[in-house]
Amino acid sequence: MLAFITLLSPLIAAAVIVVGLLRAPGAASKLSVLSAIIGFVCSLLMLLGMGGSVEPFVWAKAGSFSLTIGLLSDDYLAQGMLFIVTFVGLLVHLFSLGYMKDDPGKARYFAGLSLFMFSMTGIVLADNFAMMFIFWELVGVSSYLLIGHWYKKDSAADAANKAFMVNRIGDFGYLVGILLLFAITGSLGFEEIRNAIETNPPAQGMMIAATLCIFCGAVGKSAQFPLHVWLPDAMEGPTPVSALIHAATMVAAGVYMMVRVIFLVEAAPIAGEVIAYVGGITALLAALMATQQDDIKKVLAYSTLSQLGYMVMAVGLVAKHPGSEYAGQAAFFHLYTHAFFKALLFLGSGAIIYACHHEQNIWKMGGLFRRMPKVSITFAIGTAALMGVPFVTAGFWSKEVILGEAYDTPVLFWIGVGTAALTAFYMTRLFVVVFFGESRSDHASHAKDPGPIMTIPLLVLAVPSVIAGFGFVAGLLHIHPPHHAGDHAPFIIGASLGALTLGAALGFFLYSGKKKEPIGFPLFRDKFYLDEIYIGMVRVCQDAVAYLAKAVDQIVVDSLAVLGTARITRGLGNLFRFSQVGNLQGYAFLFGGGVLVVMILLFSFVR
Amino acid sequence: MLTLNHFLLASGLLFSIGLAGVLLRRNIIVIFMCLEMMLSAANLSLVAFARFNLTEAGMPDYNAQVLVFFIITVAAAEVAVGLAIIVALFKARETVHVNDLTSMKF
Amino acid sequence: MTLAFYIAAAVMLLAGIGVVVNRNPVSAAFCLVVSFIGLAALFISLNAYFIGIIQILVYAGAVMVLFLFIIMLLDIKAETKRKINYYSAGGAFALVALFVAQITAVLDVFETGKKEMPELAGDKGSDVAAVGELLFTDFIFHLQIVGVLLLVATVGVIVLSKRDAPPDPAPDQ
Amino acid sequence: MPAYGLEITVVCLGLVLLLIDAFREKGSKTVIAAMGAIGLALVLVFLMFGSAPTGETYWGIYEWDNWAKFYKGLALAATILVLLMSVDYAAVFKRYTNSDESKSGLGEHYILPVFACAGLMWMASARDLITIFISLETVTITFYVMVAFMRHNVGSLEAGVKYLILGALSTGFLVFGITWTFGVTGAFHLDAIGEGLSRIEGSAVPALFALVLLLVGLGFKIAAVPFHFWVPDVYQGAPAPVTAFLSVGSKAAGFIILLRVLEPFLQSDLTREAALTLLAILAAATLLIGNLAAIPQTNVKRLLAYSSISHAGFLLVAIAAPVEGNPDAWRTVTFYLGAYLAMTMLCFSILCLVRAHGGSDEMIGFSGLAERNGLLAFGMLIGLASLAGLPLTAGFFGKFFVFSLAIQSQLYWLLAIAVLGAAAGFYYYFKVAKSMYWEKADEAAEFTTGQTIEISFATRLVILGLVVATIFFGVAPGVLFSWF
Amino acid sequence: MDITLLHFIVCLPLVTAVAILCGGPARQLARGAGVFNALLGGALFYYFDREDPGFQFAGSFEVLASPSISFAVGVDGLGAVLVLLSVIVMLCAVWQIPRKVEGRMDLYCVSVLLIGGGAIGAFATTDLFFFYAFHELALIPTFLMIGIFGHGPDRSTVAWRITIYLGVGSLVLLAGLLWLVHASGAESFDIPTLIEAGQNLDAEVQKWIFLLLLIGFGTLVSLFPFHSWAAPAYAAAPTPVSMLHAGVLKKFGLYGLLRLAVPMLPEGFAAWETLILVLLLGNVIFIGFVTISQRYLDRLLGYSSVMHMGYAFLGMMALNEVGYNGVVLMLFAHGLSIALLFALCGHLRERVPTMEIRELGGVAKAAPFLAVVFGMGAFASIGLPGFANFAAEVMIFLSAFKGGLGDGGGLTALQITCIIAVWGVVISAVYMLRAYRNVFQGEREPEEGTTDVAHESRWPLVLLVVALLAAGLFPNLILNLLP
Repeated sequence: MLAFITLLSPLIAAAVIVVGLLRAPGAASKLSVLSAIIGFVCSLLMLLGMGGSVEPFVWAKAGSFSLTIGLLSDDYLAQGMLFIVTFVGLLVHLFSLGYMKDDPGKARYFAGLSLFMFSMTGIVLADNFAMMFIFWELVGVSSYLLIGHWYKKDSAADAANKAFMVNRIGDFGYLVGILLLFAITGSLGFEEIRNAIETNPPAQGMMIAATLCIFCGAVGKSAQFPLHVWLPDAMEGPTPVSALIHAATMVAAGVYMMVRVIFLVEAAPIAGEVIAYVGGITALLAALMATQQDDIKKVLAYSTLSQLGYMVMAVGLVAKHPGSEYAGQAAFFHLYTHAFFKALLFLGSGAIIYACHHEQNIWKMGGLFRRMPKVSITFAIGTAALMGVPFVTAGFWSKEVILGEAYDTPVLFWIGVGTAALTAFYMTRLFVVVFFGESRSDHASHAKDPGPIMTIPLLVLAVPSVIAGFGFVAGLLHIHPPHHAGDHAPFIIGASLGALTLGAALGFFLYSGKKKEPIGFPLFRDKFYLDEIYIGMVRVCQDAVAYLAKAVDQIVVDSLAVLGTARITRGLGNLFRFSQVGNLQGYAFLFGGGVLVVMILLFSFVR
Repeated sequence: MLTLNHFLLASGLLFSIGLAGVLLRRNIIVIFMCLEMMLSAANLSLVAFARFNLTEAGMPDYNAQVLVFFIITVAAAEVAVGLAIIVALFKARETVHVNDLTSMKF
Repeated sequence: MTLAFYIAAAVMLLAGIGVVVNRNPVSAAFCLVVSFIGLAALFISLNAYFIGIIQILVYAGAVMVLFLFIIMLLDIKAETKRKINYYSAGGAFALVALFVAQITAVLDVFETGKKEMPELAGDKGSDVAAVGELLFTDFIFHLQIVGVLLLVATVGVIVLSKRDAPPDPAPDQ
Repeated sequence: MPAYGLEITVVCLGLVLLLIDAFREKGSKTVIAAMGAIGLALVLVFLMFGSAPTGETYWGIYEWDNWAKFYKGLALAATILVLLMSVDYAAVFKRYTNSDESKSGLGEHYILPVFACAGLMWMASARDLITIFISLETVTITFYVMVAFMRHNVGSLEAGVKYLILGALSTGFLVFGITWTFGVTGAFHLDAIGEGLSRIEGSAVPALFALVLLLVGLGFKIAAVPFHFWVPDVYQGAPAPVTAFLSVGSKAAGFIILLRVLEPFLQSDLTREAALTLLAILAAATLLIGNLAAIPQTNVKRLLAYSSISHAGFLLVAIAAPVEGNPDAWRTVTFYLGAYLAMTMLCFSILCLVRAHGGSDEMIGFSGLAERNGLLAFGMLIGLASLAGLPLTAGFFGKFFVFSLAIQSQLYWLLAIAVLGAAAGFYYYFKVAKSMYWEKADEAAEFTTGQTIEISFATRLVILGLVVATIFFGVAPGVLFSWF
Repeated sequence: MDITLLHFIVCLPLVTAVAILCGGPARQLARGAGVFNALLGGALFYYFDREDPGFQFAGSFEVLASPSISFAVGVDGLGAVLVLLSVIVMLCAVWQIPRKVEGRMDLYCVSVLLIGGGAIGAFATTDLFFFYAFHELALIPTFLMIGIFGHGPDRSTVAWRITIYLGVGSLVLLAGLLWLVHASGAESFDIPTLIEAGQNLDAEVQKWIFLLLLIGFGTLVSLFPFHSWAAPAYAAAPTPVSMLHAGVLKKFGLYGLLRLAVPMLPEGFAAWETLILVLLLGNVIFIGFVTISQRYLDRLLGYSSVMHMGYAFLGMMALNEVGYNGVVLMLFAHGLSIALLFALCGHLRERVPTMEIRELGGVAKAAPFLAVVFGMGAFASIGLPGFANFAAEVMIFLSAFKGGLGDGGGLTALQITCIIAVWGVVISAVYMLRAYRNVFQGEREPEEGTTDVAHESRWPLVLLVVALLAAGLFPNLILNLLP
């Protein structure tokens, strides 16, 4: 019952706003926040074991087959994730009240936010692939709506489109994967599939294909290489949205989904390896790209990518440790800690951007530490967590677990460590440039801390950013990070410490007191030219093919087949018509000829 | 000795000559005459058939001759009407040549 | 008997060819008369005296006179001036030749055609009576239809030959 | 009442009208048309509801069965409609003869169809080749006169001459065919011919030779390829009501005779297969040429001529596709012709009206008809739809049964050609619809006056009646079937 | 003969058309008929007995004894869904009739009513003859409507093409249907009788009949490569015609296949499976790419409707319950969504100077309602959850995999086709969102004086959206009707 309330309250809010409150932004925002509060309370209660079970709802029925909406209200993983989602969601709602105060599309914005909460809750609670796919698509929609909130800006409209398209490509794979699993096991429910695979292991090849296809969904949604390109562009949306959707929750949905079906990775180790490498590559590339970005949100976006890479890597590495009781928990642990500190960082950046009158270029900020102490301190906590400052930040613990998982695979391990160093480097760069030194623009020099409606969420988020990594806190959410590191723990800690120190020191010394970018590295700044490459690919593989198809359609189908037939018919018609010579004698001749032909024909039938 | 085929061949040849006339001549009146020839050729066959295939009474089937009588009558009427049309045409167009009658075609 | 047939048939066919090849319509008409006389002879050789007589009376007499009358009335000589189109003439000849070939082929397999002329059982000259009787008994109905036909033809000829003011100068085709 | 009474009545009607025409010099000739139409209508009523003549035949040559009855009805209905049409067409008619009514021959113009009607009715009952020949010639000679009737119109005269010469040519072949049939079977009566055929031993060629020659004569009447050459020119040149009469009356009578004549040949094992194959080939050729050659036409009358050829093709398909022990070919052909009467007459009546109101037969003359007179355009549209064979019109059921027959006798290739032909039909019929509805009258000023067409109440009634009939038989074909 | 609700639904548009021809007030009558019919349709939906798999609201009137042809009506679940779709779309379509037209208003209204009434009749009748005949009823009105009231310079070509194409297609279909009737030996055109009599037809016969039906019905549904009539015609036709044609009438082909070919010609399906799979990929992928390269919004919508028909074929190929339900839902959903999009396209056309996507932009600023509803239509069309299209697509995809893997653990041809066809989901997102982005969003300023949809014209659009959402959120509303 609680699960149903959690699921439906944001939907109702969104529906009511769309139907009746578009002209009343105040009421709309309040309704939306109310629904977020209800959701949070319900998830809290569920976490306390008051969820109970919910009868599945038959959504679509076809004879004996049916698609159902079933809610996993007594599943630990779902409860934990639900808490994260509703918690961050609530804070983002509150923050938005301030951030979007004067926006003309405020009601629309909150409707979108509520729709997103509904969809995300649906993903979390889904007990089968069909339902998850429904909500999977819905988060895509709400993400599209929210990124494109300022649709009058070309860049925002384009970014929304790009996000949607790229996600659709991932969804293509995801849907194919679901279909393959359906064919293999004959069902769509997670439990049923798991049982079917365990009792009757299918052919490995088909299993690998299915798992990788399912993973495609995660690649799209969690913005893994090579489908990562949409996430940085998605920063065109309002910053709270970036915090909620493009940092804490939606992009983590891919990881959540993979953890939910981690048994697939276990059943197909080769697929697991691929997944792990995809994660690793994403982590490293994103970190490299982050080092040269000037937009505060872009830096954070690339860091998100990088951290998601860690999580995906952890998912893939599950295959290396078969039979583990807590398979996938490493990834989920990082997801969980990351949600807090990344939301914190985004909201912090939102506050900064708000204070600087929507200025996002870090080189036009500077010296904000003195002017915005609350924001600065919370931002510092977030940065520390992201960099993995040992023992006192949540990020440290979760990253350490992942590195421990990767220890057996040296390549991935060193990628992880390298990424950690890069993370420390670019976060230091960001922090130094934004908060220290002199203010480099008018807006920056007049910035000040925003009101409590925006600072309180920051403060609230700062707490779990510190403590969430501790085992007992994680245990509240039923998270049990595995410890594969064992004896190697000191080595791992040492490596990550070294990376942290190296990166932070380099960042500090390079950027301290600089007024503009001291080093130019176009390859990283221009994101390995991947956008350009993709645009080229789209031109060739899609637009050119489309043009070709149109040409074929017009020339072959239309002109040759259809018009050709018409012409032939008409030509024959003219031919016959010109036998009508108009001359009487001609007719007589043809008549006589006709008689002869008929006669000869008829006699030829006689045997 | 004379057989039925002699008559039929004569009739067929007359028919063909008539047909040839229709196909060759350009003067509508002459064409019309050739058509009369074709009808007469048919008459010859008819009478010949009747004469060679006697009825049970041992006499020709006079029905055939009645038909010939009718054919001649009809042909006469046809000639009258046809010539009237040809005269009207001549009045309007000053020609009885088939090649001049091609205002409608295709 | 046979000789008479060949002579009559030859007259008929040669005169028929004369109709086709004579470029002067008047000569053609005369040829047709001759041809019909040959034909009448054949009728008579087939014991169809009545038909033979009306062939001469109606056809060679009345109908052909009508033809000549019209030819004279219209004073047609146009055809003599025109050239012969040898292609179409060739085509026509080929067609007719093929037609003749067909007829001969049919006659070739026509068994009945191979039989000789049987003797008549009754009076050879009774055909006028027989035809007349049939016409007014069994075929009285047909005779009436033919009457209608002649009436229609008469009406038609009268209407078509009506005389009136010069026609509309701009005839619509 | 004796069986032949109906025809005699019609002939008497014609004679009376002739007398009235002759003795009534002054005044409008419309009276004659009206009297003719009323008289024929009375005959039609009598035919439908009057007591049937007793006894099967009259001297064995006069058939009185349901088919004969129906075809007589068709002839009467067609003639009545032609007379009504002729009244509307009188203006055009007078332009090409004489502006004075009595000198124009308008009276005769109204009377000749009555005699033709008598001939058509005889044809419907003819059971032997002599009757067939005579009644056919009665009709043909009447038509020679009627086609050439507009004696100052070169087109009409040219059409008359072409019809005359080719008609006489076909008569020659027909007579030759009758001769050979007599020679091969020793009989003129169709039943006796059947017996005669069954007695033949040896080659089938002479019998087939006779059949071919008969088919030439009858194929000419029904406008089957390759004996169709006269059709477009004559249809185009003849006065429109006469064209309609040719298209409906002459063709329907041709078909009943074709059906009757073919019956012994199709029942005889000797000739059956060859004849059917030949008919199928003729049907295919007729369909192809009729439909395809119609596509580029720009003159509505000529278009309808080609359409008439194409319909002959469909009808031939039905004849060429016999189903054992089943009178379906007869039923189908008869139904088709009944439907054909309604739709063709509809089209031609409207054509007459358009022509008479300053238009022309050219398609462009129909431009903007929808604005000039909505009823005419709508009626034409229905007529064309029916000719094209769109469902819920009578024409569809015709094609429907034809296709069914083709399938039942497994003549799939012929079916394919029929489908192709029907498809081409959509194009050329809709072309007229396009002129009427899409185009504007003022863009075709050369061909139309562009003014609104006023039509009389009677005409309106006739057109509405034909529209209703076309649709009614398309929805409830059973009614038409119940009449034969 | 029992008079049932269905008789009224079938006859009302036709009777209204006659009334208009007799001089009644055209626009008002048409609207009245639309509203009334929708109410009757609602009653049908309400009173339809969901437990009864047979034909309901049945009544027949014989018009010909041999072969037996009757004016028989009756709907089972399939028919009910499509009748429902028809009345909804027709209601919205008659509301799109403009106040003033260049030409004769009565002609306009009669044509719309005939097209809609024909579609309803075709779905409601249980007699094969009327099934065919009602569909053909639309042919002439469409021809006239495009020719007289259509848009664009090439409308005459387009009108010809759709007319001839559909004419030819339906003739082929007629041949196939007649053959089917003959082969079944039923001597009756009553569809239930026919299906009963025509079980276990000879495989070879099935094969050829199926081919004819496939070409015939396929042409009507714009199955590749018989599609080239569709998009240009929809683009050129007046709005109500596009709505009815693309939304309702086009479904006739699939309806026919579901009604006749699925129960009677299973071996026909088997014989031509590869062909159909290739053709439907032609629809989904090839036409998908063609759609991407369209430059005009109306054509794009037209091609998108062609493309989506491929999915319906895909659902049919599985020959199982899931596929059947999916296809029916697809027909319903696609009908509503494409009608909505064409209605919006019509509104847009009145407001902007061109339909060329590149030349437009920023319309949402001036016409937010239009933009929002268009967005919903676009979302529905690309199959996003919440709209009925999504449920249909998912069910169709699942149907192909319902039977498990093929022999030897590999994929069957159908499954491979299905996987390729899933890519169509991406394609449709590409062209739809690209178009939406260019037309409605962005910085370009719309033409001076561009207005939003007038208030009184909004509710038909809302109705369509609501219907789409209702069927999307609760597909069982529709699926329950099916046995």
